Formats: sequence, structure tokens, C-alpha cells
Amino acid sequence: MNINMKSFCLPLFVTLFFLFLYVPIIVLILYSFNASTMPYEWKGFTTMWYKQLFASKEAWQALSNSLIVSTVSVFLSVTMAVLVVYNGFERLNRFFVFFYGTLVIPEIVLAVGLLGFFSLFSVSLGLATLIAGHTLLGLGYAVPIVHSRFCELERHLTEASLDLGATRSQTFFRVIFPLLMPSVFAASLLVFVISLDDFLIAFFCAGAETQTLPLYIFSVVRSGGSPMVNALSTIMIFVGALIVSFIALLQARKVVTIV
Amino acid sequence: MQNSRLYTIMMRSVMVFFWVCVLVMFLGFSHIVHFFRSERSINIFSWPTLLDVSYLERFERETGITLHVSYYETNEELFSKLRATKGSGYDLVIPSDYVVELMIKEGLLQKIDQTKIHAWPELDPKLLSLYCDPHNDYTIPYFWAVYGLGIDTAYFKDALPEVSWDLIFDSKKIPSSIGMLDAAREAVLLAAFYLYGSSDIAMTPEHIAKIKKLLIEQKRFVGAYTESNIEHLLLGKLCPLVVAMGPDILRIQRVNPAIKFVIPKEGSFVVIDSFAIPAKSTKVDLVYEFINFLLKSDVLEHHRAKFGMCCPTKKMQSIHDQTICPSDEEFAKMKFFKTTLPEALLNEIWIQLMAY
Amino acid sequence: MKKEDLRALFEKNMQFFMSIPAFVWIMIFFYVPLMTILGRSFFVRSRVTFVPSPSLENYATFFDCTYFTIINRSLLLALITAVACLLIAYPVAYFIARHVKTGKNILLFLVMLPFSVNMLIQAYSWFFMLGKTGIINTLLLNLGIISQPLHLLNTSGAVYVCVIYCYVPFMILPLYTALEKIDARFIEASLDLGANWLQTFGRVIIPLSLPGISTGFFLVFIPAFGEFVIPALLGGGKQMYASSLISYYFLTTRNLALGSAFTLLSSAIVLFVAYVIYSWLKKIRS
Amino acid sequence: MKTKSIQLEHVKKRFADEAVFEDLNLTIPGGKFFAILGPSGSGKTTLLRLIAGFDSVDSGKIYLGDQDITNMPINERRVNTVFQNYALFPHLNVFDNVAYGLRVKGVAKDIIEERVVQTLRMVHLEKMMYRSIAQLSGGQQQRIALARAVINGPDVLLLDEPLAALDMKLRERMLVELIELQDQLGATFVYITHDQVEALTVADSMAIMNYDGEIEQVGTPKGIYEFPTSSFVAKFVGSTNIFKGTVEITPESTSITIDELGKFWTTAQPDKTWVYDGASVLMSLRPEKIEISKQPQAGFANHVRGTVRTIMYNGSYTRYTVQVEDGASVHVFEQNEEHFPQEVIDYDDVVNLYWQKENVVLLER
Repeated sequence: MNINMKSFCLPLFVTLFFLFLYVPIIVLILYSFNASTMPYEWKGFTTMWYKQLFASKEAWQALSNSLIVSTVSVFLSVTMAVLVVYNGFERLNRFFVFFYGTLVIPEIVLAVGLLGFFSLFSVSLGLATLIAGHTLLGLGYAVPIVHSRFCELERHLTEASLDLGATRSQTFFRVIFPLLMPSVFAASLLVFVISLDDFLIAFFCAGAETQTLPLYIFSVVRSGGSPMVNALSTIMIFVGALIVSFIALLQARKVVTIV
Repeated sequence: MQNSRLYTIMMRSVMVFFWVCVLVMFLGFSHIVHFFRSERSINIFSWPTLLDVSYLERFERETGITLHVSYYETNEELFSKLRATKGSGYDLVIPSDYVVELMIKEGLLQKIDQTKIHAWPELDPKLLSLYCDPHNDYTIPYFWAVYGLGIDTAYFKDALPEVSWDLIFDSKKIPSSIGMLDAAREAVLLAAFYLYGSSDIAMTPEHIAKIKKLLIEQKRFVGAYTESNIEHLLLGKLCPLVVAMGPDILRIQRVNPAIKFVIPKEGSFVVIDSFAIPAKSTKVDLVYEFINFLLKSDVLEHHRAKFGMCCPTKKMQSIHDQTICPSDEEFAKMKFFKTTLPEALLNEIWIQLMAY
Repeated sequence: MKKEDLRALFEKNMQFFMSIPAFVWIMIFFYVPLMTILGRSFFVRSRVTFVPSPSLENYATFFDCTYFTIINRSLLLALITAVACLLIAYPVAYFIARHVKTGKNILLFLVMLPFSVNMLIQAYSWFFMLGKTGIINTLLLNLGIISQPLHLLNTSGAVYVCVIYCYVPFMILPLYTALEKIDARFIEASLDLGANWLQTFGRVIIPLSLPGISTGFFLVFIPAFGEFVIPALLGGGKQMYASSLISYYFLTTRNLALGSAFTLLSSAIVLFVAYVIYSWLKKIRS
Repeated sequence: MKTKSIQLEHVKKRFADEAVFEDLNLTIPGGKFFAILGPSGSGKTTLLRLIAGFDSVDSGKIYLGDQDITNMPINERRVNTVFQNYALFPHLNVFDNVAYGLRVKGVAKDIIEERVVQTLRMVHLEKMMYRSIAQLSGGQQQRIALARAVINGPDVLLLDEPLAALDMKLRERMLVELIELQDQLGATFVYITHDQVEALTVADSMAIMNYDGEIEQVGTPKGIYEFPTSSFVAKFVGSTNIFKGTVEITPESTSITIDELGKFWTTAQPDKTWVYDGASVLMSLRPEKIEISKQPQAGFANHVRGTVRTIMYNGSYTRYTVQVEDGASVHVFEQNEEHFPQEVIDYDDVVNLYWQKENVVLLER
């Protein structure tokens, strides 16, 4: 009996699971083409919401804020991560546990701590404070990834290069960086997605003026939502799919291992 | 050998200090921007739904004064920010009446010169000499609005019930599910007003206990505690009845005429947002220029049409939509959200309600 | 200290100079804020003298059943989500790891895809599923199971479903890696020794996949406890969870002292509960 | 090609808890093949890393020729290293790996091209010019690592157990190639190994290091093998029999009485001050210096009888363990000269052991 149970029930369960996973997203995408202003009845196909989305100044402002914050914090966190892994490896190795703190503590504590810290020193909330928070988040992910890749490297590569007469910076650019490149790329992609998607730190540390994409979506969805957000979500779903498939591709070719 | 170790430590601490300074510069960047703001500029701190950006640009074009507008979501945020900077950093704020009282007590505002306000004589007398600023030394009334009930008449078809606060507090009369305010102060004072006819009374522990019981009983019927999401509740047919401010219901009425705004017969609450100038602001005359611009009748009319709030000047009274901006005698029955309970107690009641 | 000595010293410590920014950043934006939370929660600034003096006054306010119901509610949410995710994810991970021969990566990719979408959007998509005129209601109405639309939105049920929906991928990945690592020979050995399929599953497969189970459990448990977005969007503001109370203190009432105290208290409790479960799982494993 | 010697004076090096070198003094002759032999953990790799500059000394000086390179940065020392696991750059192909040293110094492209081809021909790998590192075998990778180091024309080439990962046959061939390369280049080769066969075959002179990081003995391979200065060296280089005994010196002869084993003659050893009448010393006797036979032999100064306990046939020689009266066992090597030897020695046979008195070495410790 149990043989056919396994061969029948399990696949059924898995298909149900994938339905459960994908129906909400498909519905969301469908309703982005719904003509009615209120997302309740289906009034025919239209793409006006996409036009409205591209016309809305607020959406573009939120997107540009998000992109600025994400790119700057990716650049800062990955550069600092590579620097600390390459330069600090010999003597500061035992301090690397410092960086794992941000992963253990719940994110709300991080966000709240930052807000308390900024209000203590009366730092005005804005792009700078948001970048500070996201770079901190980024470091928490980038350092472990780059560090694990650096440990895999042959221990003597740096010494071999120095031994052959290269200066420390030549060693870095000719040997270490090319070898770290895949993990640096994976770390940047991951930090970029995390910073783009982050809500908690943005919610607490962004202040009222700077609205990032998640904050914009949150404020619209909180007041009942609008098809424009559906349109925006559809675009973000496809962009997300591109990024994940890209990472999957990298992983398939054993260039990068995150999971 | 020993001193080279000392030098290394010194050198390293200089390095650490260098990076800390870079960080402080990075964070203080926005402050520095404040310094370099041109002389002819004022910093405004206001509600997001009070000033229309296109009119601000028009003002900048006409007068050459650059405006730096930042927004707050709750009065508490405005009050705590102003208190943190001891009344500096902003040149014009637009607080609601109950916060004005607190600000004056803490000395965060400076006196205003009524003669500088051209539209002063046209201001509606009922908005002047409020409880929070009897002689209008510190504030100039701007827009105001009234709380009430948003009713989906389609749900009740023709059997429209008699409009009173029983509809949201008396378990026998409450329809299937209602939308309730999600702010501690408004909900608690509304409940006090329903129970004792006024929220302006000395609150004894029994009062508070009864208020708590009333709110907790009401929770069974509440579809959602929200003020920003009432559009979804009404149009999505989730709740036939919501507690809201007049302007919000007016906006929904444009989409679905069946939704009406009604002020309960027992009276209701009114919130008046008024201009005030922080204590340490040095650009008072520029601020007066901006206030005069905002109080011009055409600018007032545009903002009234866009946000649906009620205007402060008598002349505009006539073009008001009577349902959301009550006439003078009805206004007399209106109550204010005066602080009769310490804030800590308000929060405690609210958290207990939410935890329930 | 002559000029070139200084130069030589700087040269020697160049490595230190280049590796310090990351540490400074972590110190200033992680450890110092943590200290401010600690400081704020333990030190009370007396209204009069503004001299901070250590006192447990902030924590005292929380020894009251309302705050514990809030924390319990979050703990319950975290626990139920973790267990539900485990029950849903385990068969799927098992199927992909052991039954699918070709196309494993594609299935994994399909599992990961929704995860790449922002959690806000995942929550928003459930508006359309649970609304009065949403998919579920229309489906049930058409099938005649119900006469008039159910009230699904703005309920704690909606919050549970959506949190489970968002956190399932976190559980599948560690389970998948753990299940895939199990050597086929162990299963063959167990069957060879006469155990039937169910016994093999119970005695070999589950114990060997326990590391994956505990990793997955904590990847879901701790974040689910701190969940703030989904209750705010789908809970209708009716029930406060731990994070909503924290945000209430910090953003609405601006009471940073109580907020910090509650943040520490709830984090301590969730980490303690996590530790208890972790050691219980470890005991099973050994 | 100027030949530079390496001088280490009073070098002290400590790692966290244990001291590797307390007071190391060593002179490595220039232009020669110098081997450093020692058990693993004797600090020979640390010695190499000090010369290459990977680690810095706590105190003491290191000279290359007459230049003090103690605190000179790694890349400025005219010293190149061949690592035990080669450390070839995985992302560069063979050509780029070998050319790396010249490229970083900014040598012109065409000169690099020519030098690389010439060096690869030297290690017989010119066909592999554009292969990726992963495609090379262990031996080939080792030769590329060698080429990469040698192309820079260093004064000193450090080799850290370079043949450890290779099989026996390949290792022998590489040893020969290394010796030829050293003759051709004339640079000072410093060869680190724990394998005595490698050291003995390849070195012009060598140093033996013990577990405490001290240099037991420096000398030619023959000098060290035939005349070790301590039981550690004797046992570490080749295998030997060590016996404790007391010395008896008479005007015409010197002898040593091993407890319960009897009296044996040795040659006079005037240079060893600690050899005096009645001194208790150690006697080292190489197994291959002992003649083993069932029939009595004549013409040998020392003789002892014993029974054969174990026999290990090793192809080119056979190794016997003979137990003498008082229980001490003696190892004897006997070259298998003929396919069918007249005398076949079997287990539990009673045999005679003979050796000349010149083949004995007295040791102090």
C-alpha cells in the first residue's frame, strides 16, 4: 500500500504546494491589468496602470531613493568587506566573529537601535542614515561570503605573489581580487536585493522625507492598495526572477556557492 | 623596542579616529546642508495632506523665498522633534490644537504679531481664542475638520438608522462590522464623551475602567482599527460604517455617492490645525509673508478643493460643504481632544485594548 | 619621530588602516546602538535633574499580563509558523531531494522565485485572495459551499496564512540540503535489514535530516517572532504583536525608554525559547 | 652569476606560546645546493619563511651576501620560493604564471615572451605554454612552480619539500633535474625536506635540525652520515645501532666495554675531548658495516654471536635483526649480491657478527 501512497500522494501534495505558492502571485499580476480603480471586480483588460505608474512622480522618487541607497550601500559594504578580509586576515582573524552579530539579532532590534542612536545624537533621518543601516546589513552578509571564499583560496597565494616581487597592491589586484570576484559579485547581488527589499530599517530610519520603494508600497497598501502597486509589483517580480535565475545560473556553473 | 610599540598604538588610534571622523562627516552631511541654505529660505514642518506642492513652487517663484518642507505623520512626532531641538531647526510648524497647549507650556513657540497677518480680520471668530491659546498670542488658525461617521447607505438600503454614537458603541445597534479610529487619544476621548457627555472632566479610576470596558466590548464588532484604510473598508464592502474625518469621507463620496458623512446628534470632535512659529526661528517676517500667501482666498479655495478641509475665514464659510463643515451653532456643540488624561495612561489603555 | 620613521610606521600599519573601516562601521552602527538600547532601558532620567540613574522602572511596567499576552501572541505565531512550515516543507523538500532525478535545479528555482519577491508584495497579494470579493470567496460561492462571502481579511487567520506563505522557502532550503546529503546506502541498509518504508523513514531519514530541521526551524522561528509588516497589513490593526508594540513605542508615542526595554525583553525571551527548543532538538539528535 | 651566501646570526623567533628558535646561527654557502633536514615540527619551514621574509624575526640578523635583509619586505628580496603545494595562480594559465614575476617588475613584453619560452624549455614544458593549471599533472605543476621562481634569476632559491606530493619514480627524476638546474644557474639552492634520501642525494652540504629547532650538525652528506656528532643525527640520517658503554684507553689501544655484551676495539679518537679512560659514551654502528655469517670469519677486530629473529627482504638488500646474549638486538643490512648465495640465513639460526674497529663512531649524547 505504501508504495503507491508515496508515488501518488507526494506528487499531489507537491503540486498543491506549488499552487499555494504561485496562485497569489498570478492573481496579483492579473489584477495589475484590471480596469476598475477598486481592486474588487474585474472590469476588463487595460495597461493604464502601467502608464500611470510611469507617470507618477512619487513612484519614481521612491525608486530613485531606493536605487541610490542600494547601490551606495552595496558599494560600501562589499568594498569594506573585501578590504577587511584581505588585509585583516592574518592578525584580526579572531575578530571576524564580530560581523556575525547582525545575523543573530532580530532585525527589528537593529532598526530600533539605529533609530535610538540617531535620535540620541540628533542626527536628522534621511538618505545618509538609511545608507548607514543598509551598509550595516550588507556587511553582515558580505563579510561571511567573501571570508569563506578567501579561506578556500590556497593559503600561500598572497605569499607566492609577494615572493615573486609583487607589491601588496599588485598582489591584490592581480591575484586576490580576480579570485574573489565571483564571491564579491554574489555578495553585491545579495546585498542589493536585501537593501532593495528591506522594510524595517527603512521604516524606522528613513524619516518622513525619504521614501524608499518598500515604504511607498507599504503606505499605499496600508490605505487599501491600488492597481498601480500591482503594476509595480509585477515589474519587481520579473526583476527579482531575473536576479534569482542569474544567481542560480552562477551556482549551476559552480562559480559561486551561497546555499 | 618599547617606544615603537607605543608609536604603533598611537598610529593605530589616529587611524581609527580618522575613520570615525569620516563617518561623523557622512552622518552630519544633512546638517551641514542646513547651514548653507540661503538666507531667504524657511524650513517648514507640516502634515503631508495640508500643503499642495505646486502652490509651494508658485510661492517660491513669486517671492524668491526657497521652501524646505519636511513632513510628520503624528503630532507626537512633531512635538518630540521640536522638544529635542528646543524649538530650533524649523521656522513654521502647523500643529493640531491639543499639541499647541503642550508646546506653549514647554516654551517652544514664540509670540506672533497679529497686525502682520493681512487676513486676520476675516478669520472666523469661532476659531479664535481657543482653549489652548485664549489670546491667540502664539497661533493663527488654518484648516480644521470634524470627526463623524461614514455610512454606506447602500448597505442600510432605506432603513437608515438614527445617527448617533450608539451606532458604534451600543452592542445592540452596531451593524455587522465597523471601522474604528486607530489612535489612542481620539478613541479614548470619544468613548469618554459617549459615556459622560464630555471628555473635559476629571478622570477617576472608575471612569477609566468603564472606558476600557466599553472599548473592549466594542472590539468584537470592529472590522479594522484604521484611519488611512477607510476607503478600502467602505468600497470593499468590508464595513458599512466607519469613524472618520469629514474630508476623507468626502473624497470617497466622489467615487461612490452612496457613502455619506454624518455628524452624530450628540455632537462630535473638531481638530483645528494652526500656524505657529518655533521659539528659536529668526526668519519671522519671511514666515508672515508665507502665511499671508496661504491665507489668500484663491489659495485657500484651491487647498479646500484638493484636501476637502474647512477654511478659517468667514467669507469662505458660504462655499463650504455644510455636511462636513458644520455651521456656527453646531460648531458650538463640538468638543476638542483636550489632554485630560496623562499620555502614559492613554497609551496603557490603548495597549491593553490591543493586547486583548 | 622623524618624518620617514612616521612614513615607515604608516606603511607598516597600512594593512591595519585598510581593514579598520569595516570594524568602525560595525562598532558605531551595531554595537553602540545596542548599548544605547541597553542604556535607555536600564537608566531612567529623572524629570527634574535629568541625571540618569540605573533602575528597573522601565521593566517593571512590563510585569503585567497585557504585555505577556502580546509576547505570547508573537511566540505562538512564531511557533505555529515554524511547525506549519516544517510540515509543509518536509514532504516537498523530500520529494525534490529524493524523488526528482532530472530538473532538481528547476524545481528549487521555482521554490526560490517567490522568495525573491519583496515580502510586502507577497502580503499584498493575499489582499486579493482573502478579500470579500477575493479569489477564495468567489470560488467558494461559485461552488455553493458558502451562501455569502466570509470575513477573511483583517483577521489573525489571514496573518498566520500569509506568514507561513512568506517563510516556507526559508525552511525548504536547509531541509533540501540535509535530505540530499543522506547517503542512499543508509536507506538501502535499513531496508535490507527488514525495516519497511515507514520504519526506514522514521528511524533513518528523519534523524539524519535533523540538522536541516533545526536550521530551518530557526531560520523561520526568530524572524517570524519579529514579524511586523504582515500583522500591520493583514491584521486590521486589531491585535498587537511584539514588533507592532515596539513600533508603537518608538514611532507613535516616541517613548524610547519603554520601547528599548520592551525590545530587549522580547528579544531575550525569544532567544531563550529558541535556545530551549535548540537544546531539546539536540537531545533528540544525540 | 654572483653567488650569495646566507647568514643567520642569533636569530630568535617565538610563535604565541612556544619558542621556535632560541639562538639560531647558520651559514649557508653561496652558489651551492644546501639541504636542511629535520623531523616535521623542527622549525625548518619557519627557517625558510624567515629567509623568504614571510615571517619576521623577533631578534637577530639575516644577511644575504653582505646585505642585511632582516627587515627587507618580501618582494624586494632577491629570494624566490617554490612552495610545497606549488601555490600556482589558479586563474592564470601556464604562460601568465611563469611570466608573473617579470610582469610585476614591468619587464618589456617581448623580453618576457623570450625568457618564458627559454625557462619552459629548461623544465621541458614548452609545449604546455597556454594550458590552464588544472590540466597539469602533479609533476608538471611542480616544474611550472620551479620555472616561475627561477625565471626571476634569484640569488637564492628556497624549496619547501617540493617533491613531497610526487611518486617515487618521478621524485628521483626531479632530483636529478634539480641538481642540473642548480649547476646551470649557479644560484644558492636551499632545500627543505624531512626525507633523508632526497637530502643526501641532492645536497652539496646540509644541516640537521632537531625537535627543539637547534642545528645538530652542519656538513657534507658523507661527513654527516659517516661521522654523526650525536645519536639524534645518527638515528635520523639512515638507521644505526646505538650501544651504551664505558671507554678503556691503553697506550696502544682504545676499547669500549658494552654492558653484558663484552669488550670491543675502536680507533683512538684524540679530537673528542670527552673520550677519556672510564668515560661512559654511546657507540654508533651502522648495520651495513656489520658482516653476518654462520661460518666463522677471520680478519675482523670485533666479533659477537647471536640468533636471527626477523628477516626483511628488501630487493637490493636484506635486513636482519639479530638478538645477542643479553637481549639487545642488532640490525644488520646485507647486500644481495648473487641470485643464489652460498650461505642462506634463516630464522633462529645462530650467526656471527663481525665489524672493523674503524667503522665505529663514539658519541657523547
